[in-house]
Formats: sequence, structure tokens, C-alpha cells
Amino acid sequence: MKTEDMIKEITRISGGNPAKCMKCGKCSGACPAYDEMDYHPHQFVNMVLDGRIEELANSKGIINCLSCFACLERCPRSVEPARIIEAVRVVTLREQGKNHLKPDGIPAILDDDLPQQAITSALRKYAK
Amino acid sequence: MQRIGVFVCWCGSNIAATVDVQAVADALAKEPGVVFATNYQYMCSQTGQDMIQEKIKELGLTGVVICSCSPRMHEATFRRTCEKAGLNPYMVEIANIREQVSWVHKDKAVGTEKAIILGRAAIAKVQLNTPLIAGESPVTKRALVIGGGIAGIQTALDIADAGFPVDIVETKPTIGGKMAQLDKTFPTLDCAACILTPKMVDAGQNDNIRILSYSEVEEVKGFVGNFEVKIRRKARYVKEDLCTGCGLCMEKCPQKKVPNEFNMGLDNRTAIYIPFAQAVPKVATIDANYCLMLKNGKCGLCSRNCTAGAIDYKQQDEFIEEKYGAIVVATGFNPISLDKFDEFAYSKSPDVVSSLEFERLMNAAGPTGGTLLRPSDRTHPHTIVFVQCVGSRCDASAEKGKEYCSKICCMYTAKHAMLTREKYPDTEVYVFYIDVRTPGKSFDEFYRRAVEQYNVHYIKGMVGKVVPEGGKLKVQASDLLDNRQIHIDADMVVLAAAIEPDKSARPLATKLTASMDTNDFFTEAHPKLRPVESPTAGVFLSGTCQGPKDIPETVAQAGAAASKVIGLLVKDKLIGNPCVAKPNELMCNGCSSCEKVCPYGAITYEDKPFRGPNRTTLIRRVACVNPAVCQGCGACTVACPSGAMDLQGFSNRQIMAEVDAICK
Amino acid sequence: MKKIAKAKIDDLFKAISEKEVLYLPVDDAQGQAAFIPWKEGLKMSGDLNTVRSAKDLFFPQVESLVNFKMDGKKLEIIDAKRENDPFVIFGVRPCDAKSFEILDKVFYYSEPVDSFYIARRDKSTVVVLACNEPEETCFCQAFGIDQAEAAGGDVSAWEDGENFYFKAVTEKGEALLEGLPLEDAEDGAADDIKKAAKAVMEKLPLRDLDLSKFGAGKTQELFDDPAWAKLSESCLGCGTCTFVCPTCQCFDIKDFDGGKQIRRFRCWDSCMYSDFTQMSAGQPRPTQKERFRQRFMHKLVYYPDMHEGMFSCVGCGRCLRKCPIHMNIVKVIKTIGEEK
Amino acid sequence: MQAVIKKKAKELLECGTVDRVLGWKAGEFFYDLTPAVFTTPEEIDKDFVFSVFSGANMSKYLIEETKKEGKVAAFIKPCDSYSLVQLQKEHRIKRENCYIVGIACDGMCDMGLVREAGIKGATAVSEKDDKLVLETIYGEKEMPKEKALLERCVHCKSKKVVDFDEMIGENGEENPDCGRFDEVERLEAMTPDERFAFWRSQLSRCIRCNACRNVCPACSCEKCVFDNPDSGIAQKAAASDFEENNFHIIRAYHVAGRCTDCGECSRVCPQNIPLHLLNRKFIKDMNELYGFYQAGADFETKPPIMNYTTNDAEPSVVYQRGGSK
Amino acid sequence: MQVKENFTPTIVAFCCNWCSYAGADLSGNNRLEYPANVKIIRIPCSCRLNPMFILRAFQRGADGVILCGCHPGDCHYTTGNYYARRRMTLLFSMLDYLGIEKERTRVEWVSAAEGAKFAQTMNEFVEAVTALGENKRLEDLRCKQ
Repeated sequence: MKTEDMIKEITRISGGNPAKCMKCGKCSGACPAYDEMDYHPHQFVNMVLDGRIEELANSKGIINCLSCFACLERCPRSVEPARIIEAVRVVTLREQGKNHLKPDGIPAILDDDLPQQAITSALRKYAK
Repeated sequence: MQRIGVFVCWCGSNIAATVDVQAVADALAKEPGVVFATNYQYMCSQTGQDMIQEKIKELGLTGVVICSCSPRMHEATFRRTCEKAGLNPYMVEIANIREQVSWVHKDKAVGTEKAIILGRAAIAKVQLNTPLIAGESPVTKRALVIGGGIAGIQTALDIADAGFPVDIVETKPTIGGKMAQLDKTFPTLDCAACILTPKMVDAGQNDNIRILSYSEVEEVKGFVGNFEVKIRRKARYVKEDLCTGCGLCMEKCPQKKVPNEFNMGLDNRTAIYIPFAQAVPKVATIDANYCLMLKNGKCGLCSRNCTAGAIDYKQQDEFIEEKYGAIVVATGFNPISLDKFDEFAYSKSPDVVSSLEFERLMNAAGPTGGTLLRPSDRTHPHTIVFVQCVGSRCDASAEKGKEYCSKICCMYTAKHAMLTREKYPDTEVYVFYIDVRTPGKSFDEFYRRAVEQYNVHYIKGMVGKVVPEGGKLKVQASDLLDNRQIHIDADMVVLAAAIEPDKSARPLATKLTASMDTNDFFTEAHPKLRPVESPTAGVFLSGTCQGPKDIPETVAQAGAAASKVIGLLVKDKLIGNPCVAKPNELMCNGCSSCEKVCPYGAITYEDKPFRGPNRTTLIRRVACVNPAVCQGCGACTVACPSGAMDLQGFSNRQIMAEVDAICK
Repeated sequence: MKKIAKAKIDDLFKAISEKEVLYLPVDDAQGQAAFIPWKEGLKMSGDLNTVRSAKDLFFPQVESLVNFKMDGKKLEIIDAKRENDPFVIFGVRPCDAKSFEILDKVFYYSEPVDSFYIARRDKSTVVVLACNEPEETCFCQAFGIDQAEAAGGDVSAWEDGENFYFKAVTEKGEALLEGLPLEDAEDGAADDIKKAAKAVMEKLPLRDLDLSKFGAGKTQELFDDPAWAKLSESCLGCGTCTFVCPTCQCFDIKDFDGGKQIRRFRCWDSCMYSDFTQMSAGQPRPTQKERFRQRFMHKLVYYPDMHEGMFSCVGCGRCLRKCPIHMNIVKVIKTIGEEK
Repeated sequence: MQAVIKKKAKELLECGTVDRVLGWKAGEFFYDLTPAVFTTPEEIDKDFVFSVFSGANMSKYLIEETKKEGKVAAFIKPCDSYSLVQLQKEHRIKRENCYIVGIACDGMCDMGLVREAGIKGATAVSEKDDKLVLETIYGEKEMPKEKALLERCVHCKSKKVVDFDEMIGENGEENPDCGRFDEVERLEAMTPDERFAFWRSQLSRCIRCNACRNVCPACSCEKCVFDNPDSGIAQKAAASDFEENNFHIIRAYHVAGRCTDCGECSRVCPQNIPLHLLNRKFIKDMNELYGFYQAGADFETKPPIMNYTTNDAEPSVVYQRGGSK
Repeated sequence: MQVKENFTPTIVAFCCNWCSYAGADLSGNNRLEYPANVKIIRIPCSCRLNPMFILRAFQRGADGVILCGCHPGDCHYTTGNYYARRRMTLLFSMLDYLGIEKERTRVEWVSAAEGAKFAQTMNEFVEAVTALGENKRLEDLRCKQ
């Protein structure tokens, strides 16, 4: 997919508009998984806008995002970063064979402290 | 049949590039009634106007059609031109072939065709135009200022200085408004009270100013130059003329647990109170919600102790009616409610405060006597986090917050940070900002001083959450420039809340028939050219009721509004708009349909004698329109079933002639 | 005399309509009889009479007279007159047939003649059908009309349970019957029908309506009768009576500016309307009393004055049925002139 | 009923309460009653008739009658009373110049419907149970009375006289479930093409006799726009499809919010066009969009079309509601 | 319905003087194109629009009529567009009831600041009316010749 189409696709899937971002960083300020992510919520928004999707696709961020929606909830501009991250993830996963993990590998990394929501969203992440 | 002259303007290449102006003039010259048609480079130029005047005289034109820019641009210009040549100005019609033709269409053939059709429509209308003469109405030389903050005070003082009587209606017991609550003012850091209270005193002592405190506008009737306003003087249970403001009653009042709104509820006051020491008028007011006497009929201490005998528990709301020539709206602002911002723990911790609360905490007359103490434990805070843009610049679809920038927060936050650091150098101050917006004289220098001289930590990023924990406020935020998330254990968090128009503004706008935007700011007649006038004639705007403003801007606008008011009040008569509704009495049924839809109450009914058949006289109820009150909206013309009511300048026949010409 | 079985009537209509347009009283969507061009499948109405009279076919409600075209300041005049095709009206009742005579006197024989009317009248062949079942509102006898004798047209016709009988009265009538799928019948074939009809006519409540107070030369006696005021009080001033009347003949000439073209047309007008014959000086008949009086005086006095005593009413009873407030010529005839 | 009304009418004249009585005058037949003004008890004895054919709405006559000197008595049926109030609201009737006697009503019959039932030459009528027995020149005929009832009576919206000085008979109640909008709903459910065909077939028969307008109590203009050459839309004849539509749309629009649904327009139409369906469409729309409103039910409420709320439905609501695509 | 080739509908747009006419001017200022078959008639307020004018436009062969006024609540005359809103709703409903295509009539609130909305509205409306084809149900044939 061409970068432009990727941007369009991600924007379409997310239902948000990254261009509305005023770069306040409240999303990243609210993010509980901030330190686990190499790219942070505000960067996702900006990088999607810039077309740096390849980098995001290969990042830990798309996997480590908890999908807790804190950023979405806090965003004053209704950019909804969580949905954009989810969209990047979906677009990446929809390219066959790009699964981050094979389903068999999941039990090994399961951890008692992992929030239920993360497991649920993991099911989406590893659905293919 | 009219003798019509058609003048097609090129507007340089603005029109001529997309419309064949020669072809338009040629085509329109063939229209019935047209005796002359020409085109010229700039019709609005002196030469162009001279040409129009010359042709009016030379050919005895009875109507003029100008194909040019929008009538909103130059209709008045061309009407004046024609008037000077002896033609009634309302015999002029404009065909808008610039904004609505040459600028929106690219194809010259298409543009030319449309220009011809619009020209025909204008000619068809002029055929039915009749000379109209504007009516006159007198001007009541008295102004009303609604709101007694700095905007209202300044406007009133300026109008009073010009020699016109002014009434200030203020809903609170004293004038002064928000500025009275401020500690220092940016960028000079002089104390707000020091510069405001002299003005309040001036207003209180000016012979031309009457302050109606603790009062509200109840009803507005009339129109520019002739408003009739009904004002409710709320019962304050204290006789204003007798109270000396000695304050003895406050000392004796047993009800001492009333949240003090002047100090943002950070401390308490008594049920009978004077909001603050410099209040004008310095008159006590009894808060009926708390007064034991008014609630239970048991107490009466204040009355017994008042040496002036000013207490009157039986006082009722009173109404006064007054006539005004002009009304100035200066209803001001309030910080938005922060209850919905859970992430900042505003409702959870008393140490998370709004900026205006912080202002009171810093103020010598405030709840802490000017020492900065945490509201929770009255200890000195060592780490303070300021959060900017709380509720400002939000998306329209967001549930909380406002779309606009509140404009003043960057500067007052810099002020707060600076003052804190100056008074308490041991305090770490963090300011989280999205952008620092400091356009204004000496503004950016002020902000830089906070950073450079006072070492305030300005962090580009936003606080994501604040959690009260173990006496501290755990602040989690992003630092976008460092691309890291930071965690601060703060003692206090100060939220720069967005500002919004006062809640009284919306109902007031309805009473005044003045328009508002979606944020409840009053709309100006023109955003650039008429910024202090409301579209409703005779209603002017002063201060933050029109949009966020700092004090210097507010004062400037207040003066501007005053000068507009003065400009209106010095006139002895106002020339009206002759395009008003006019009933044909012979056809009027007197059914009152028109009256029901008139927003101005311009229609009344009279029993009039008419000649009946066979030399009889019939008395019939017929509608009469007051041309000075009618604004010419035309609602009545459609409500009228018999078509007796018509609008001059936009008559049924004229509009239908335009329709016909367009659909030809 | 000719006849055709009722079962075969469609064959007859088909044969006529192959030659000329055939107008027939047919029930419309609301069950109201009206003369409309016959086409396959349309059945003749069972009603005694149409709501609007047969005069429509000669003197339509709206008719273009001339057109103008404007091009800038130029004006072009276009003739609106068209050639009429010949047509047949079938089933005209004797009262309506009589009305043609009344209209002819005005439009056909009085100068200036009405060329539009003449063109239509000349092209028409009228088949008059006798009334077997007249109604209580019929008072044509008062005007010398015999419901049993289908006079006044080109062909007279009668019907009974089984057959229609025809007798050509004029050359045009003969020409029409020529070549139609009709059987021959004896000359007295319709006599029984006529006898039955006459018996019914004897029972009609308005058969003895006395017109002796009216007629030519009675203007002086009747014009100021105080009863006009009383009678006209209830009149709504609508045009129902006028527009359903077979003899009302007033029209107005109006211009319609359609933007591209101006049409000058005439349309029926009613003397009951407040703007009838409005002049710049005002309305010559300022109240409903004068307008009301005009309508009946015209039918019962002025028209007879001008046309050898002939009344301009045929007693068809339409106004009796349709007036919203049931004021009508019968009440006028019975009331006016009574005081003396 | 007739006897009581006549007695009351005479009484009002005799004791000087009124100078004139507005009532129905006997005609040639049993059904052709004409509204008339009676000034003496003798006239009332002779000619006053109240029967199931006294359908004419008397309220409009009061416009002219109350302009005259003295007082006039009028007998007002429930549906007439709504017009009476509406006209007072519009300052068209001087209430102080009239004395209103409300009369209970069980529904009025229409001779057109009797004829439609195939009964010809009727000369007398009597009621037997719920049947009308008609003597005709062709013998005695009978028909169910309900078949001869006016449409407005079949779907009678109210049996309550809303304004009166005194009442003859028991005053009734409003009947909101009268089903008067059923036919409108049936039309709304049609496709636009069907609706267009329906109205074309109806309105094309209009002869512009103006009976609907002239009988209408809401149409009481000094000069109707259609009669006023200066209005730009005056026409004497429905000279085209457009004008047939135009006249009826504008007429219905002009009375919208003032029309009490008295049904006189449909009663008097010589072409039997169901004109009430136009008025009822407006009434139905206003009820649904702006809350129930009955013109003439009271003296205060503003007609919805001369009123508003800030959160009214947008005109685009029309795209969504009513009628299939 | 058959769409004639190259059918360009005639559209009459009634614009209130204070908001929508200014909005139309603004689309000119911003050079936002919309079809030339839209012709604007300036009226002081949307409440000046008599249903008679709409019918008149259709009579004379207009294929679509649109009314633009200030947003409800923003009327220069305070209440004008509220009345217009009710009047037009009822009128459009009546036209629909008579079987006249409801897409031919429209009301749109356009503020003085909404030049883009004005142009977009006109583009959409012209497109919708073009798709409907010629106005046949409410025209006066006498005006066509």
C-alpha cells in the first residue's frame, strides 16, 4: 500500500482525524504504558500524519499499547489516539504474516499481573 | 414606466475577466424601460459616480441599476451618489455580479449569461421600486450599562464625562466585577485594587452616573434611541440611602458560615455582608438564603445594632422603568466549572485550585491574608504545578471545554509563576503548556522574565492525570520536547480554567434581541469594522461579553463602546430605515396575525372609518406599523392572509418580479 | 326512426368516435357526471344531468384569444385561434339543448358575433336525450321545455330498458346517423317512453312555477323590490350557480404574463363576484344585493327584454342542487314581486 | 329539537334580548334550507327550520351581522362554535353584539350523499330508527342515516360548544379519536406518484367557483389575494394545472392554524373535491410537529404557524417523515 | 424519471440579507465555485419568504428552490428564521403531500462566516435537483412557450 493510502486507511479505520491534534501531549501525559512504548501516543498521531507508518508498524508501541483508552478519554481535541494506534495495528496485522507473535507463543509471556483488558486486546492483536 | 439607466462595473479585472461587461450592457440595453446602459472600469470611483450623476440629470433617469460588487459593499455608496443627483436613493438596485458571478464562476460565457440574468432581475425590481423617504425618531439622551465590571465602569465613566446620564445595572451588591478579585495585573504587576478602586469611587461619585447594584434587567422594549427598560431592584433588606457601610452589622451577625464568593468560597462571610472593603456602593446586603431572621424569623441582631436604622426585613423587589437611547452590554465572564475534569482531581483535592482561586490565595485581602498556603492543611507549598489550557481549545465534539483560546491564561499563569517564585524562592514551579501565546505589548518579555529571571520550569506538554496520594498530588505529565513522561509530586496544582460568558448573557441577549454566537459571546455587527456594536441598533458591546480579553483590551473596548454611545446620544434625531412594513388599510382585516409574529411590537391596531358602499361609513380595525420600531424583517408580510401587509423595498411584487426574471 | 340495443351501445359510440370526437356524460373519480371524450371502456353516466352544463363544449371556461411575445422592447402578436375538429355531443338533456338556443342568441346571432363560439357550434352535432326520470329540482316545464320530447338538437333520442331510439331532426343529424350500426324502428317506437315521462312530469313539485311576474318590460316593477335585500343576505358571493348554469354567458378577458409570452384569454366570470365589471371608479354593484339582483334580473327580465321575451333560464335545476346555501332562482321567482 | 329552538328564538325576540335571529329558513324542499335573518316571531313560526339539513356553519354570517346595530341571536352547533371563537380571536366578530345559543348536534346530512345513494326525486323525509325514509316521485325509499352524514360529522372531532350564552341540549365532549386523519394517513402512505395522480385527478376538476373560499369562516379577508389584481397572483379561472394547485395550496396555507376543520369547504364544493384533506394535512402536521392545537378551542393559544420554539424540527424533517419514497 | 442530457436546472436561492447573502458573498471572496444556474434573490430575512414566491418560481419553470437564512438563534431579527422554519416545514410537507418531489425544496442555515458551506450546499442541491430532472409537476406550461 502506498503511504498516502495507508494514511487514508488508518484515518478511515480510526474514525478520527490526526490533523485535529494541537500537539498538547495530554495523551502521553495520561498514558499508563508510556514507558513500555517506544513510540508514545502523541507520536503515533504525529507520525501517522507524517506518513511514518512503517516505523510505527515495526514498533513495540502497537503491541504494548494497553488499549486502555485513557488517551482517548483525555484528548481535548477528539483526535482519539487509542483508535489511531489500534488502526495502525489493524492495518499492520491485515498484511498477512505480519503477526507479531504466533498464538503458540502467547502462553509463555502471559503474566498474572497483566490487566484483563490487555489480554482481551491481545486476542485481537493475535487473531490472524 | 421607469426610465432606467444600467451601469456595469468592471471592477478592474475582478469582474471584467470573467464577465463580458460590454455584452452585459448591450443585452440589458434591450430590456423594456432601459434608456441607457454602459460599462466602466470602476463605477465606485469618483469618475464612475460622476458619470452616474451626469446620466441621471441628462436622461432624466427614474431608476438606476448598477451591476457591480455585492450590495453589502457599495449599495450605500451608490444610493448616496444618486441622491446627490436628485434621484431617490431607493430607486437604485444592485446586481451582484462580482461576489456572485465573476468570483464564483470561471467560464466567461457562463458568467456573462448569469450577469445578464441578474441584471434583468434588478431591472425588473427597479420597475416596481417607489421612492421611499426615511422616517425620523427622537433620541433619549440617557445610556444604560449592563454590568459593573471594569468594562462597564469604564464605559459609564466615559459616557458620563461627555455629559450624558448613565445607569449601571449590576447584579452583585457592588460594582467591580472580576478585576476586583485579582491580586496583581500583568504585565506591570501593579495591584488590581490600586488601579480599579479609584475608578469605582469615581463612578460612585459621578453626578451623571447612577449605580443600580443588586439589580437585573427585567424587560427591554423599544428600539435604538428609544429603549424602555424595566429593571428589577432585588431586595437587599437594607435601605441603601441610610446604610453608612460601617460594618457593625457584620460583626454582630451570628450566621458566619456563608461561603464567601468574593474569595471563591475559600473562606466564609456573614449573612449580612459587604463583599469587600472597597465596595461601591458601600452598602450591606442580607443574603436571604442564610439570614436567620428572613428564614426563621428569629434573630434581628443586625437591625437592633444598626444605628442608622437601615435594616428592613420586609423589603420587596422593586421595579423601575427608565428610557434609554443606548444600551451597553458588559456582562463579563466566569471561569468554567472544573467539576468535569476528573483527571486533574479538582473535585477530589482542595489543593487543586483554579487560577482565580489562586489569585485570592495570593491576595493580601484574601482568605490567607496574602500568605500562600495550601487550602487543605494551611502549609506552605514547595512544589506547584500550573496546567494551562484547561477547558480551552477543545474540539467542538468534546464533552467538556470550549473550542476557543481563552487568551488571558498564558499571561496570568506567567504572572502567578513569577509572583510565587519572587515571594517564595524555595518553591519549584512547573508550568505545563501547549503553546505560550503572548502577543501584546511587553507580554512576551514578561513571559521570558518568568523563565529566565525567575527560573520557572516551562514544560511543553500536558498533564495527563493528578492523583492525590499521601498529602501530595501525584502529577503525571508528558514532556514532549524530551519525549518522556514525567512524574512530579506536587503540593499544589493550579488549573488555568477557560473563561466563558456570564450565564446571564443568553437571556439578556433574548431580551435585547441581540445575537450571540454558539459560545454565548455577543456577536458584533462586523468582526473587524464594527467590533463594539451589536447588530441590533443601539446595543453596544463592552468587554468580555464579546470575547476573551485582558484588562487593557477591555478598557480600550469600553472606551470605544462609550464613544459609539456618545456618537448616538449627541444626535437629536435618528434617520430610520424606510424599508419597513406598510399595511394597505383597505385590505387589512385587523385579524392580528401580523402582530403575533412581530418581534419588535411595531404593530398596533386602530379603529378607522372607511367609506363603505352606497355612501355609508364603516369602522374597521386595521393594523398600523410604527416605522421607527419596525426593522423590516418581513415576518408580518407572510403572516398576513390578505396580503395587506407588504414590505417597502422588498414588496411581494418586487420579489416576484425578480423570480420571474430569473426563471425566464 | 332508428334504434340500437343498449347492450350494443359501445359499438355505436365506437362507430361515432371513429368519425368524430364523441362527448359523453361520464362519471369522474368522485362520481360526478361530466362531458368527456369517449374512449373504449367509458360508460355513460346514470345521472340525470352533468354537474357542469353542456355549454362548456361551445363556451369553455378558459380560452386563449391572442398571444403576445416580448423580445426586449419588441412586441409580436400571435393569433391563438385554432381550427376545430367536428364533434358530437351525446346525451344532452332537453334543458341543456334549449340553453344552446339562448347562448346562440348572444354569441351566434347578435353582433358582434363570437367567432370562437361559432366555430365550435358549427362543428358540433348534438344528440338530445329525453328524460325518463326527471328529479324534484327540474322545472324546465316552466320554460316550455318538454322532457319527453328530445327537441333542440340535431338528433332526438329516447331510451328504455332495452334500447336507444334515434330520430334525426336536422341534416347534420341525418348525416350523423348515416352509416352508424343502427337498426330501423317504427316511427312510434318511443311513444310509450314519452307517455311514461309525461306521467312523471305531472308529479314534479315545481311544474307549476309561475313566471307571469317576470319577462320583458318588468324592470320598473321588480328592480326596487325590497325582497332583494332579504334574499341576497345569505348569498356567499361565490360563482357556483353561475359556473354550473347552462345559460350564464358572462366572461372576463385577462392577460397572463408567462415571462416568455403573454396570453390574452377569456374566462367565465360571475356577476356574483365582487370584482365583476369592476371599473376604475369602483364597483357599479357595490353590495351583494345588487350583484344578486343582477343575476336574476338578467335571466328573468333583461334577457327577455332583448330577446323577444325569451327567459334565460331552462329550469335544469343545477343551481338548486349546488348552491352552498340553497338560495336559487326558484326562491327568487316565488318571492320577488309578491308584495303587490 | 326544532320546537325548542323555535321557542327559544321567539322568546329572545319577544323579551328584547335580541333584535334579530340568525337561523335556517325553509325552502322549496325539505333539504334546501337557507341561512336567514328573522326579525319577528311570526317569521320564525312560518319559516324557521332546524333539521338534519341545517348543516351550514352560521358563524361567518356573524361577521356582517354583528357590525349592524342591535343584537343578533345565533344558533351555533359544536363545530360552528370553534369558528365562532376563532373569528373572535381575529377580531372579526363583535361578541357583544350577538347572543349565542349553543345547540347539541348528532350530525348533519347532505342531500348530495342522498342522491349519490341513488335516490332520485326526493320530496319529503322522515327518520325511522337510524334510517332516513324518503318520499320520492318514484315512491318511498330508505337509506341508513349514517350514509347521508356529512364527512365532518362521520369523523366529528367535538360535540362541545366552546362559546355560548346559553345551551340547548346537553353540551358534549371533544372526541380526539374521531379518526379524522385516517384519510390523510392513507394518502401519506402512498408513493409520491400516487399522491400526485390522486390530487391531479381531484384538483383538475376545480372550476374556481370560489364556493370553498367564500363559505370558509377563516377566509374572511376584506379582499382575497386571488381577487386582488395587485397581488400578482390574482386569477379568475384555474387556467392551468399550476393554478389549480396554487389556489388550493395557498388557500390551505392561508387558513393553516386558523382552520377549525369545520368541513364547509368540502360540503359546498360543487365538484365534490375533498378539500378538507388539504386543511387536515396542515392540522395533522402541526399537531405532530408542534403539539396538539385546535383552532378556535380557546381565546388565547397562538396558532402554531404564528409561534415557534427554539428547538422546532428542521424543514428537512419532511424528507424523513410521511410518505414512501 | 428521465434525465435530459446536459440538463441544467434553474435554481432560485432566497438568501437572507444578514447571514446567508453575506455567506454567499464570502464564497465569492474565497473563490469557491458553485454552479451558475443558482441565482440568488436577496430578502431581508428568511421570514420574508412567502410560500407564494416559491410556488411562483416553480410556476415560472424553476426546478429547485432553496431558502438560506441565519442559523436558528442567530436571526438578525431574533425570531425570523424560527417562523421561516415552521412555515417552510409545513409548506414542504404540503408539497410532498401533493406528490411534488420533496427534494426540489430545501432550507439551509448558512451564516455569514460559512462561505464554504454555502458553496457546498449549492453544489449538493444542484446535484440533487439535476438528478430529479425537470420540474414537471408544479410548472405552468403557459410559461414555457
